[in-house]
Amino acid sequence: MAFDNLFSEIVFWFLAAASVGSAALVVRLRSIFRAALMLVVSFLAVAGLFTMANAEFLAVVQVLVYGGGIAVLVIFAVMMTRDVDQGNQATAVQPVALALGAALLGALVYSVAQAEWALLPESLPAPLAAVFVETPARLGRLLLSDYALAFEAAGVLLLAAVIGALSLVREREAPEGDDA
Amino acid sequence: MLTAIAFTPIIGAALVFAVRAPARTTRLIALAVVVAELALTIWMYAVFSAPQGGYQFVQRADWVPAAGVQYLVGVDGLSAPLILLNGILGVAAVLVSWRVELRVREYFAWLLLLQGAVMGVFASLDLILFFIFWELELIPMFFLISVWGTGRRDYSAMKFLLFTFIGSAFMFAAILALYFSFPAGERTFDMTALIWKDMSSLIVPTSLVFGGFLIAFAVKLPIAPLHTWLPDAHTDAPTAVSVMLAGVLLKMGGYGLLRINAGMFPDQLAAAAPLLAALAVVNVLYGAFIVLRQTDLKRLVAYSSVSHMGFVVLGIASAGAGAAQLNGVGLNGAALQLFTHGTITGLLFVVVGLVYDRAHTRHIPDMGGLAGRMPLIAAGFMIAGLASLGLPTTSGFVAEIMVFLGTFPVYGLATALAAFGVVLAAGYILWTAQRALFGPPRERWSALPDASPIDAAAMAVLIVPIFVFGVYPAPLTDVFEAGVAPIVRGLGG
Amino acid sequence: MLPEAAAWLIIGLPLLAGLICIGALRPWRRGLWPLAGYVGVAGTAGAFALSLAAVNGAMGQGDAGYEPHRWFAVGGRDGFAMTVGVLLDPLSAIMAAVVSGVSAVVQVFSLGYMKKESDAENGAWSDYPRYFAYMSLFTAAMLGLVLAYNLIQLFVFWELVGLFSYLLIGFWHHRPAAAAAAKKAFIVTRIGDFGFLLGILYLFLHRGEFAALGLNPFEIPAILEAAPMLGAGVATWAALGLFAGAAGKSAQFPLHTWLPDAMEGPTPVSSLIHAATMVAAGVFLVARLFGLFEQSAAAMDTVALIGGFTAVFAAAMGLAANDIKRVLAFSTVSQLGYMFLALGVGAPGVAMFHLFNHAFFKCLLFLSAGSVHHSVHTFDMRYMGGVRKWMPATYLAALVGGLSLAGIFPLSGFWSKDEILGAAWGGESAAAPVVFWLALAAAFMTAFYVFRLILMTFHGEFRGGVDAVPYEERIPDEAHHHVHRRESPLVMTLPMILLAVFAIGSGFAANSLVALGPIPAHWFSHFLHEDAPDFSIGVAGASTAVALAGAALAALAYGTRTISFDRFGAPWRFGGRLLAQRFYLDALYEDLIVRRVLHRGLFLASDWFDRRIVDGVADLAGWFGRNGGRAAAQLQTGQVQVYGAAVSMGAAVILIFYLLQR
Amino acid sequence: MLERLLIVSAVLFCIGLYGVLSRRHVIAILMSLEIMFNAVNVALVAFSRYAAPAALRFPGAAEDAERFALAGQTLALFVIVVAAAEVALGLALVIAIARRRDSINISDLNLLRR
Amino acid sequence: MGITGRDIFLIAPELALAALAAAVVLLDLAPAFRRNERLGQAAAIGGLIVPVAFGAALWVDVHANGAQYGFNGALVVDKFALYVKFLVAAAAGLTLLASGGYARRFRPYQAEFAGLLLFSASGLMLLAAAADLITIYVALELATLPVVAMAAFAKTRAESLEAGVKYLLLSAASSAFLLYGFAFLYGASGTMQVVAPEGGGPTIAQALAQSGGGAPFGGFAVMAAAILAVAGFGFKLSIVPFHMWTPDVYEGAPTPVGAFLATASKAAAFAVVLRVFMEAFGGASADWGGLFAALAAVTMTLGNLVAIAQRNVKRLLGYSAVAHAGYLLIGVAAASQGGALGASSVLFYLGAYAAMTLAAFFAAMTLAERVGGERIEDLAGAGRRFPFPALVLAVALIGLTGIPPTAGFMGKLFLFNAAVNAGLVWLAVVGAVNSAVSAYYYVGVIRTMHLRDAPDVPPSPDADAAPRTPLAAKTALGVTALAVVALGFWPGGLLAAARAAAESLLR
Repeated sequence: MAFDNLFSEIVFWFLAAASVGSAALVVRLRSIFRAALMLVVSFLAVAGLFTMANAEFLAVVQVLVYGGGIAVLVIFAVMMTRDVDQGNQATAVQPVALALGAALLGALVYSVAQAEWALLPESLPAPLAAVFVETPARLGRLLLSDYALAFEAAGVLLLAAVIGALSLVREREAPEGDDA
Repeated sequence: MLTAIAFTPIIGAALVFAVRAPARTTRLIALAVVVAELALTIWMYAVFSAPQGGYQFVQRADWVPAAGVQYLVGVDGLSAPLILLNGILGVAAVLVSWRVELRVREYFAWLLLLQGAVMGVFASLDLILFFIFWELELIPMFFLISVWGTGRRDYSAMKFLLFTFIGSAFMFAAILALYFSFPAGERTFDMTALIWKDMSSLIVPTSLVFGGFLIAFAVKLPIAPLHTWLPDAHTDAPTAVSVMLAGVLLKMGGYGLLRINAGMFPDQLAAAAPLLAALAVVNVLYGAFIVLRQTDLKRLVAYSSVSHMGFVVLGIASAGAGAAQLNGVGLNGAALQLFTHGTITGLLFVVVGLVYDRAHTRHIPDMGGLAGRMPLIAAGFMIAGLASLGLPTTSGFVAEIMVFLGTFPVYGLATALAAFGVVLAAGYILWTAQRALFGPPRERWSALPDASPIDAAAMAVLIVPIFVFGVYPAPLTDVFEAGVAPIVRGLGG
Repeated sequence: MLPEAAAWLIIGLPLLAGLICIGALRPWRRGLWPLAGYVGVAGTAGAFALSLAAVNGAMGQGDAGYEPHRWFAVGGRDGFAMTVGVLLDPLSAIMAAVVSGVSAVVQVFSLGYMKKESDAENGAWSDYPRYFAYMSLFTAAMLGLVLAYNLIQLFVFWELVGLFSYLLIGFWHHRPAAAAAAKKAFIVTRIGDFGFLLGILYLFLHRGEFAALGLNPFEIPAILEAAPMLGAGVATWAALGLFAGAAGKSAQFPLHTWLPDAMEGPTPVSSLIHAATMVAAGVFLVARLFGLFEQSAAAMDTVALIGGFTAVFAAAMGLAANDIKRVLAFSTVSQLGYMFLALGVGAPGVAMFHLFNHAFFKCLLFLSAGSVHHSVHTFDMRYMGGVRKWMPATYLAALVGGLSLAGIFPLSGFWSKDEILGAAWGGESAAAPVVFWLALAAAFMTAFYVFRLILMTFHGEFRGGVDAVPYEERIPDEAHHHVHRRESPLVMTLPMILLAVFAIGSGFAANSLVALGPIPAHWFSHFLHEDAPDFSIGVAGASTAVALAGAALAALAYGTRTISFDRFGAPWRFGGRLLAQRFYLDALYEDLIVRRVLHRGLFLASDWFDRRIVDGVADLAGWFGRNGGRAAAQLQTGQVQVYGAAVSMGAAVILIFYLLQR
Repeated sequence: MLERLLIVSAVLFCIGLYGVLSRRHVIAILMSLEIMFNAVNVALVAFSRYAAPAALRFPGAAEDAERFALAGQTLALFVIVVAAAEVALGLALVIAIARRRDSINISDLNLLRR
Repeated sequence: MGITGRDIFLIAPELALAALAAAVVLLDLAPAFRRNERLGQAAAIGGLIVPVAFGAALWVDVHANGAQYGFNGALVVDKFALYVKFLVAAAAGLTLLASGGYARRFRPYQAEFAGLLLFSASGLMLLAAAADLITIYVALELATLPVVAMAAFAKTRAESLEAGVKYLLLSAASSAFLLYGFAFLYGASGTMQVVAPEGGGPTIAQALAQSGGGAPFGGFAVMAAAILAVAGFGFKLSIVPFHMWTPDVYEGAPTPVGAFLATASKAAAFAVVLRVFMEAFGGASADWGGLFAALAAVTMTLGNLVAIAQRNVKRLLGYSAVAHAGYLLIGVAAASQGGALGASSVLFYLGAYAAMTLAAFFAAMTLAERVGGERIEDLAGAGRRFPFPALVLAVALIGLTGIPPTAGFMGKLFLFNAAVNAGLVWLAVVGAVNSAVSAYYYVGVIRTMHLRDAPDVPPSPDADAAPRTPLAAKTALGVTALAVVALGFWPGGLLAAARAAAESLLR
């Protein structure tokens, strides 16, 4: 198992570095187009991390929804805006943002380190033995039974969001009235 | 009956507002309402039995049972005269408003609402109800000053509102703290029950609860240095509002001090008495000093109110140590001072208002020689002024001497200093009379008419009690005595 | 003995008369206004008649023994019970008779004197009923004071007396000087009343001692009864407080400044109030409570010394005054000093006797002055002279009054002044010898200024009256009057004649050394249950000699003009100015203390403090409220990231706060 | 492993936050937000896998452990879905703004202030 | 376990509402509805009867049988949830009623506007009844995202779009915080279940009770969770310092959106905060009680102070909403001490506040349309020119100040009551003083309206050409104003309901 461990160590650090590094580039790059590309890289790296944590289904969803759908939407939107290369500049709030990010990071890391987590034993106990093997199926079952309500609600949410987005984007059919 | 007393003006207000009548009719309706109200209060006062004592005409109903709030009204010897006073001043206020031409309906509606709210304050025996009426009075006052006032009326109205409101914030917290200090079954806002409770261990230090009430009442009374809203409010308020403000609104503070601070917290009151005595002296003398610099007639009277309310505080301070043996002479004096000052300063403001109506100035140096032009008004001013300086045979004297007698054995020096305020009062009243009324008649005032019959009636309504109770105060003191006696018993007498 | 209801009527009749005048006659028909005078006179005369009956009834008896009535009470058992009642004993009976009698006479005089008011072009009769109303009400108040059973009752009437004095001094309220003088009178006496009040309060402080005896600490007989038990300490403070009130009302140093100014009122008012009655109230008060004063040697000495000093001090100011009424006013102050002096050396009966006599002759003098003024329309003696030529009756009246005042044998003034000097001579207190010499000095000055007055007014050449007064110095109302060389009408001279009779005879007749027909010897003293004073020929001789010396000096200076004080040069001028400026006391009080120290000092500072600091703090809080809000609103930049930063900062701060907490 | 993932998640979260607070471009901010949601998901997934489900601590409920263990992944799933909807709305807004104004710089969206 | 009919019954109000929302959007396609837009409004409002009726049926059911759980414990239907649902329905219905005229400017999308509002309302209803963190999150987003679109709905106005962007970005950011907090909570406890039926598996509180740590809140993970949740919920509650979007969005968004956000949204948010903190963080109540008390003091004070400086009525109402969030937090802080008083006072105040705020927004909306401006100065003289809406606004503002006899006074009475009962006397004092300060600006508006004279020239030429206020809007004005006064006189009924709801929360 030593090699396995070493390999997974390497893979983990690689994925972690990739996700964090590309995320950092997303928020630093001047070009919004490249930033969007980096975002996709970050998403993919995170999807890798998901796989390492036995969340394969989620990884797939991540790649499909984020890596595919969202990224395409983002890039589409980027195309609509002018000055793509220099568009992603920092605001005057940047130093404050940096300080705040650092402070919050410190506080969070400290909390994480200090907290006493109740960990699962290395060898999974009986009820969970199969869970992380056939995750997608079980997750799907859960979604349609225990979390059916949230599932339905999410559906309504998407419907509402679509209606909202359409109303915002579609041009008026009627002549403009007073908009005071 | 008390419900009728409290709600007659309020319903009257609605009536006045709702009936879209010409100004004259509106005035007459308002007058009818206040006269009916006065009749009700006189009837109540006549039926009230001083020897029987206690709370009478009590009406009790659950209101918000979940929160322990009741609709509980009743009067005792302390509140009955003040209700009478309010009835009297209501009539005077309407009469003196006869010349108001701006938004007449609204004006009288607010005025009547104000009277009703104050009635409610005096009639309530439930702390929350008391507080509700206490706050209810703010809005009419605000509008009356803000719309029908003069000068910096916006500023003054807002100042009045904020001072009172912030003061009552403390009272509100104190009321709640009081309520929750008792075990679940015994919680009540019922003042008649709270008087007999042991206040020694509350959820917050008892002195804080006491202090909460004290702050609210000190703002209202007012006690320096929380008084600065008063001169502004008075100066800029229309006449009738000044009358009501000086006449009954300030009295709410004194009433609260007596009813709650003295009635429910005798030990704290005794402990705070030296402080109160000191504040009283400051009020009396500091107020009088400032009066002597005023050139605005209303501002002058306003500061004189500050000075005179010092006597109320002084009387209450007599609760320190010696009150028990004195059987509450000082407290009685304080209560009496509330009543008498109400009529006297009410009259002063009526007169000042009449002068202003005619001369369109309140600047004293511009006046002079008015006595020759308007002898009735001048006579009214002199009566009010002399009563204000504590001239015997006016009710002002009786109250002041009782305060002095009651407090002197307890706080000799403070009383002596405060008594000097009477000399200062003579100074400012007579000096004002000299400057405003006397001297050679001026050309510019030569066309000014004297008081009309309506104006004279407004003055007479107030002059009568000043003299009646000045010459024969027993009907008043006996009733007050009935109200103060339980407080004195609470103080250990 | 008089029934109690009748005793109340002594107060009630003038009160009723006054109320009729002000309440019924004045507001209604003008035609009724002239009636006011008769109503007033009738009321007062009725009171006088009843007073005489009371004197008659009180003769040989003590207190009439009316029980007091409950007025109002507070605090039950040992709280505060206010009673009212009539205390009719010889002292109050005789005082009531004097007050009502003099008042009746003065009102009759006023029927004539005030007539000019009724003739005035504008306002017509309007002031006439007001005048008689005030006069009647004043009389009622004074009688109430005299007859009061209860100290607070006394205080009530005491204040009312002050009130009507105020109203009468300021009767011509359109004259600034009159309004100012009225105010001054009221306030200065009120300073004294402040002491009175403290005295009452101090007595109340010792209600325990009274309660132990079953007495009410406010009832005068009770106070007198308890006085011996109170001890000197209590008595001193109580007595001094009361004396402060008395000093204010009786214009004793240092509260005397109001009385000369009070001469701005109509002259009959001056004669009634500021000569005969009201100013004597202080004397009466001390006599009334003499039992209390007696308990304290310190209080007695204070009374004597203040009295003695005032007698000299005021007389000195009288030496240089040119206004006839002011001379008389200073004289009054001085004579009141005499009375206090007598009280202070333990002779209340003598003091009352002097009061009794003084009432007549001083009233007479004032009426004479009024009569003169009626003719020459000025009070400034420098513009008079030779008036006796057309006013013989007035001249005689003034002469009688003056001689009596100067203490010339055998006029009434002589007898009482002699008794005072005798009492001081024989007094045993430490102050007695001092005040004897003071009294003697005052007697000299009195004689001087009396003769100066008579000589300047009635003798020599007429110096023009009002017509000679520079226009700007005239009293505004009278600027257009002219001298009428005629005697006053009968309605005015008759009262003067009546008073003159008393001024001549009252001293000798009322307290004569020997029995005079129906009047027993030392009637007055015995009536007041006092021992007859010793008559010392030595003291009498000394006082007469001193008085004659003063008179002679005045005659030399103002009659024959053989000496002129101007020869004394600078010291004389300085002294003259000092006296004319009344020792600069008015300046000290009004300019320095009231105007500078108080009005422009303390009051200004208080007002400033209130506006700037107290109100400033309130406004500052408001300012902070508004601008604090405005400042906080500055964070609301509209930049969404600032808002986000706030959110993050909130989370981070709270988290770090709790992390640091553990 | 849990803490490592949590730290990665925290770093991602704070980077995202930094981006949200410091970027000018509305779309860049939306991207940063997505990084934050990703960070949340990393944490959820980590907890789901490595933290003991509550059911295990309560003997009676042990057979329910699966539901508890997968709750984190479920929530992560919904986060992704909702994020998609949010992005859709955000883009719609961007388009609407781009139609009306020249700039979609967040700094220029400051009509509403004070 | 699949979905049973019982589950459907329990979710019926939300379901009906969502269906209604969809129906409103779809019906708009029908020609009759296209011709007469009132029809759509009428359908939306009338349709509300169905969810309300279901809610009433559920109340009866719950009253008889106690709290009901559905969807395997994802949904809890108790009186607490139902109380909030009624409140949301009432607020949504009144908003629709009042905004019919206003929404006409969104032509031809006014049906979408109403639909979005109803979608959001269904999310809010679900939020109140959500029993686990997942449902809470989804419901929260379901409630939020339609509002984003609604805020930007006046898309011809840059302000409206800006409001939409601000609301979207900040709500997303705070969602991230909230989720991160949820993640930590899940990590610390191993479950997402906030409440559960008897034997329905361990809840967060039960799981946390087993572990215990040395840090505040009973452990670092829980602490981080709680604070991140406060930050996340703080956005919805608009408490300082998470409030800054509030005035901007209230000002920029169409007025009905502000009204809806301030009432329905706030009510549901407070409900969920109460449920999460009282249930999930129940073991650490002392810690979050103190935190909320401090936040309450800061929130009211800042809200009131900044409100003083405002010139725009809607913006002023935004800050007023912040200040009132502070007052409500007093009740939450008091609720930490146990007993039904705290929660019931919050619930009562939510009702009272909804009445007052709706009245204020509706009146401001009507007046703004008539006088042609939203600045406070524009309202000068409105009292004479438009007495009815001006009167309603005055009543509402007096109520918001807390002057008797209005709902606001009673609400504050109960809030401060709860605070004092919980030993937070100082907080009651701060609250009461803040009420006094708030008088400055509330009464200032009234004064401008009633006491100032109208400017001589109408500020906008089309002010008088503005359409007459529709009857529906007048009805909404009247109903809300009446409620403000009626609750001041007879608070008993609502208070009893609030108390029952609060007790069901505690069980």
